[in-house]
Amino acid sequence: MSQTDNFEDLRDLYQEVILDHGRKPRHAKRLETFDATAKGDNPMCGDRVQVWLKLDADSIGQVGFEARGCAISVASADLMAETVQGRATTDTRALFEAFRTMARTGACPDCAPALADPMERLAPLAGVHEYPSRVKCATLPWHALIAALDGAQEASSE
Amino acid sequence: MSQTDNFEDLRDLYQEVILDHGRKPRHAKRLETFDATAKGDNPMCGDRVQVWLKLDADSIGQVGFEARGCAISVASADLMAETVQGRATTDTRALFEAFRTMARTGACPDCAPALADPMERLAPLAGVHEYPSRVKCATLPWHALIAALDGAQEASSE
Amino acid sequence: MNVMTNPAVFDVERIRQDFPILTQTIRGKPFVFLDSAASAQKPRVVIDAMVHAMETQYANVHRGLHWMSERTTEAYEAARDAVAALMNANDRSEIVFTGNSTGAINLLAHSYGRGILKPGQAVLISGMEHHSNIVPWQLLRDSHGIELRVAPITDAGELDMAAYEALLSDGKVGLVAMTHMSNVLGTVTPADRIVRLAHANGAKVMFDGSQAIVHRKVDVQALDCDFYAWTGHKLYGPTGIGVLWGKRDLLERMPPFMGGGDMISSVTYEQSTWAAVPHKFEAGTPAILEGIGLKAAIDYVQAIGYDAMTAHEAALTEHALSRLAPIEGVRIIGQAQDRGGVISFVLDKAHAHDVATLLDRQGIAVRAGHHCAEPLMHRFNLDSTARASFGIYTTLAEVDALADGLIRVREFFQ
Amino acid sequence: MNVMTNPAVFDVERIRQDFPILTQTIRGKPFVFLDSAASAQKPRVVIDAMVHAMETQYANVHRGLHWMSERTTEAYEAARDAVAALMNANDRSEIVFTGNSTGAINLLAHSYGRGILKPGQAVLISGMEHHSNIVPWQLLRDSHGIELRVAPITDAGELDMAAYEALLSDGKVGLVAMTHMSNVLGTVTPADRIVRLAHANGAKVMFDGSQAIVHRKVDVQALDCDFYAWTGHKLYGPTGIGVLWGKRDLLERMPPFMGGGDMISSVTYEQSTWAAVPHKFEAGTPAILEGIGLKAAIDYVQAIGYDAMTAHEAALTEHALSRLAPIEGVRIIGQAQDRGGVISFVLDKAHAHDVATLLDRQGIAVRAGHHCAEPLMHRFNLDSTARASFGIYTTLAEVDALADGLIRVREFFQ
Ligand SMILES: Cc1ncc(COP(=O)(O)O)c(C=O)c1O
Ligand SMILES: Cc1ncc(COP(=O)(O)O)c(C=O)c1O
Repeated sequence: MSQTDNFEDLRDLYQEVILDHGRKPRHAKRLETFDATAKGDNPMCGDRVQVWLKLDADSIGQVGFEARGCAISVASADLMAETVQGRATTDTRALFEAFRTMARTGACPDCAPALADPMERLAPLAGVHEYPSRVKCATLPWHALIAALDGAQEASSE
Repeated sequence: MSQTDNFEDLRDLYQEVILDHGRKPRHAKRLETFDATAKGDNPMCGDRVQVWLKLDADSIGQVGFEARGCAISVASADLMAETVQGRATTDTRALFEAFRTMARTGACPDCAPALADPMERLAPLAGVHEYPSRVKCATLPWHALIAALDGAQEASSE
Repeated sequence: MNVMTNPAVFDVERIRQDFPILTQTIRGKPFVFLDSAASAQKPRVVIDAMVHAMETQYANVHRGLHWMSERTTEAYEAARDAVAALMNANDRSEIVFTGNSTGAINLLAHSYGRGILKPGQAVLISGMEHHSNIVPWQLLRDSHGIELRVAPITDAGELDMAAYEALLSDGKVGLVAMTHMSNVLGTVTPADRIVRLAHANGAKVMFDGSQAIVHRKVDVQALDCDFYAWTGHKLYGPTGIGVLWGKRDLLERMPPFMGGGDMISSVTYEQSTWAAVPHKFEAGTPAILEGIGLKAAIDYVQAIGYDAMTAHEAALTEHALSRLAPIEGVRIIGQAQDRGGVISFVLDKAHAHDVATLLDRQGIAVRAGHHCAEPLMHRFNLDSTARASFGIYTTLAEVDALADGLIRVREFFQ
Repeated sequence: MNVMTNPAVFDVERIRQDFPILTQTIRGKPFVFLDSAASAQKPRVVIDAMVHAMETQYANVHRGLHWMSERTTEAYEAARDAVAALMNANDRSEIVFTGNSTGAINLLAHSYGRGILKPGQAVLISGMEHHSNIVPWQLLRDSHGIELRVAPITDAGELDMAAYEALLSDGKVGLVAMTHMSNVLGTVTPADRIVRLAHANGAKVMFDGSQAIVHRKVDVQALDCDFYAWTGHKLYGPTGIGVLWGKRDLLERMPPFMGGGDMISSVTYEQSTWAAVPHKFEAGTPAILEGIGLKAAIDYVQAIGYDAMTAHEAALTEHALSRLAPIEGVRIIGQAQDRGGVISFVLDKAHAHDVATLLDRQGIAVRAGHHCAEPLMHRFNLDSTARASFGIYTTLAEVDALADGLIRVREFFQ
């Protein structure tokens, strides 16, 4: 990108990956058939997301979502979908905890080595920790995902 | 008084006159027959006073009072009774205004010369102006007096 | 609105020196604070007044007979005089101190709403209220059987006066509770006509002046309204203190809101009687230090003068509108004829939160969200806007920084 | 109570240096401040924390997306953590900020009283309450059909436990609202037994801890009470901020008190939904600067430690009782076994107001009046008392100055 230098300051949170997934999310679609779904709502900022899941025996088969909100929440939802698809459902909660730690603190030094790979994919969102009020934009889709896995209709707000 | 030096600091408000009238008020009695009476009440500090008047044609004949309260309010009631007895009723309101000015500011430079004499009698209370929350102790009996002259039952609080 | 600030009377660089915080840097950039409508910064004199009290003259007020208490009472009650003079109240006893605007409006909703209004009567608000002037009336509606009416606004963000008049015409409206200036659109409402129509239809009027009093001289006697609410922290004063002004006879007829120390005349278990206004409405130890700080803020504002402040903000607003409107993809929400220094906008390619974060990254503080005015957002089919708002310390260069920053954000999201 | 303060851990002269105001002179005499129970003086760290915020880090909180707002939110919310730790609350969301104790008790009377208690149930207070813990319940009684019961106190100024238990026994009492320490008598009430008996009879318990928390370590989980109210300005913090702690499940069941910004989840004209606790109860811009100041006060108090503070005050109180009691004509009101550093007294030859004024003339600040506890005054057939109260900065020499001053007053009135 020719503009990289010009926008260096803006990129510490909004890396190219995030802009790209925010603009053109790959998984932003309602699934016609699904095994679980849940909504997440952040009334304070108006962000809203719904997540649909198809589940295989022990793993997440497919993820789709609809999000209304900022680039961070849309990109986070899309990266989440990309990352958890095909993963063991039992893993997902640990991954969420690791992601939340990273979103809040910028890193997850104590994370299980097994999570290193998916965390690497989610790493572009680490910059959000410098903007505390934006952390929940990034975690909102995850709350909806976990709620869906739990069989709840709606994510309870943090 | 041999103690004068010892208590010099305490005397700038509590002059001997005030201690004396506070301890042994001359007019502290309910009048059996009277033409007017009114109460004054200072709920904030619990002071309470009732004033009885006998009126002559144009002047105040006799004043009696019952007071429950501090030395300042009792002494002020007694000095008031002493001062207004025999004075023209029309004068009394102006005297009250002058007294109130003195109680608030320590002096009444613009007072009518005709009031010089009674104001001299009331002068021992001038020190109260340095203690703003005590000013109403000194003025309470006057409020009751004016209320009685106005035919009211009770002085409205300041 | 073509008044350029006269630098002889209004030297913004000198004013900026009165606000220590403005020299801060944010994320390595100079601090451009365009969020005064949420809460204003504090001048040195306010800080000093509070420090002076805490260091040299502090005790609880009112019932103390000792020197410190008397001096503190004087300093605190001087705030009431300053507020009365600021608003041109008829009588200092018409000034009731609360915790903020929200506290003032809730006091009114409780004491006037439950004490004077009757079930079946209506309260009329507008379509551009802050939640603080919506929710108290909803609570009243739900507990007391009051109807809640909403006067619509036009696409330009102005009160629809024909609809307003029509809503008053059945005579059921007991109280009009309306903003004097929108915290989202910047719209200043036509207070005179609002009052005239309300009174002609038997309704009292309260203005939510939280924003207006920061930008315009408020004269409650000239306005002839019945109540006026505002909040200290937006007028360069401390947090923790707000004001409800009310006409004395109305305040006297209203029952108290909260019970406790300082608001009573006498207490027995069977029955208590209330202190005279305003104390009847001021339960417990008041916000003493905050009153002292607020007085310093009012003195500061009065020394500058509303004429100069209003002219300065008009110049800023005009400049901002002229710089922001041409930026590709920017849409300004609210086009009222009469407006103050608050500008909401959206960008086509970026969510308001992203805009705010990316401006913040450049040192520019704007607010983004629903600005505690969700129904107003819905009126414009929005969830959120970004909002820039100006204070006496805002410069034209800061407005330019906003415009330039916004252009960068737009390019970044291209 | 025979604990002499250990100067190694508690050096009152060093503590005094933290309070700039204590070097003042009053009417030409050194300032002897014995009115801390009305409001305490502020240490340097509290002043500095508020100044630091206003000078370098201030904006409105919660909904701001910019750096200043985020930093201010962190600083303000850190106050909630500090309060939660101070009281050993189970959860920071159990800490509701109000304007003062009075605001906290009114919140409870409104939200618990009107929202949870049912007409026909009773609220039980004691015979030694501050007006702030009487009047809100009277207002509730008169509007909501709640019975108000008063547990009598003994001549020594202690709660009559047998009578208290009897008043609970019909099971109608839904809430006990009782002082944890009397602001007049100094009596510390037997909180454990109060709670045990109340719970055994189906009543919840709120303590008015306005005085207690200044003098004793309060652990709400150990006490097992349901609500606890107190006020920042008595704990060396700023005015304008108070605290209601409540058990989370109870707070969650209670409807809101005031409506407005910050306390909602979503707003439409038809219906609004509420934010989670504690925000549901915090309408409008909070007392941001005051929260920051209160945190500094709590940190200060925690650094000194309650053990040292309690021991210091016990030593002062013991010394004061031993010096005042023998003075001819002095009568001390309140002889509780368990008491804190507040002493009320009357003099035979002089009215309490004259006593206060004549002590003030000697530089000694005591309070005189009904101390917002008229029914308690009547219980002892009094209209007013003089009251000396102690803080962490009070010295034994100041207690001696009080005794000597009082001897002079008594001689003067001989
Ligand atoms: C026992 C008690 N309760 C309540 C209060 C009221 O506190 P505030 O005036 O800060 O609301 C006080 C102090 O005035 C008090 O001593
Ligand atoms: C128009 C308007 N009304 C009410 C309020 C509420 O003020 P506060 O939060 O100080 O109570 C605000 C500011 O937040 C406002 O802008």
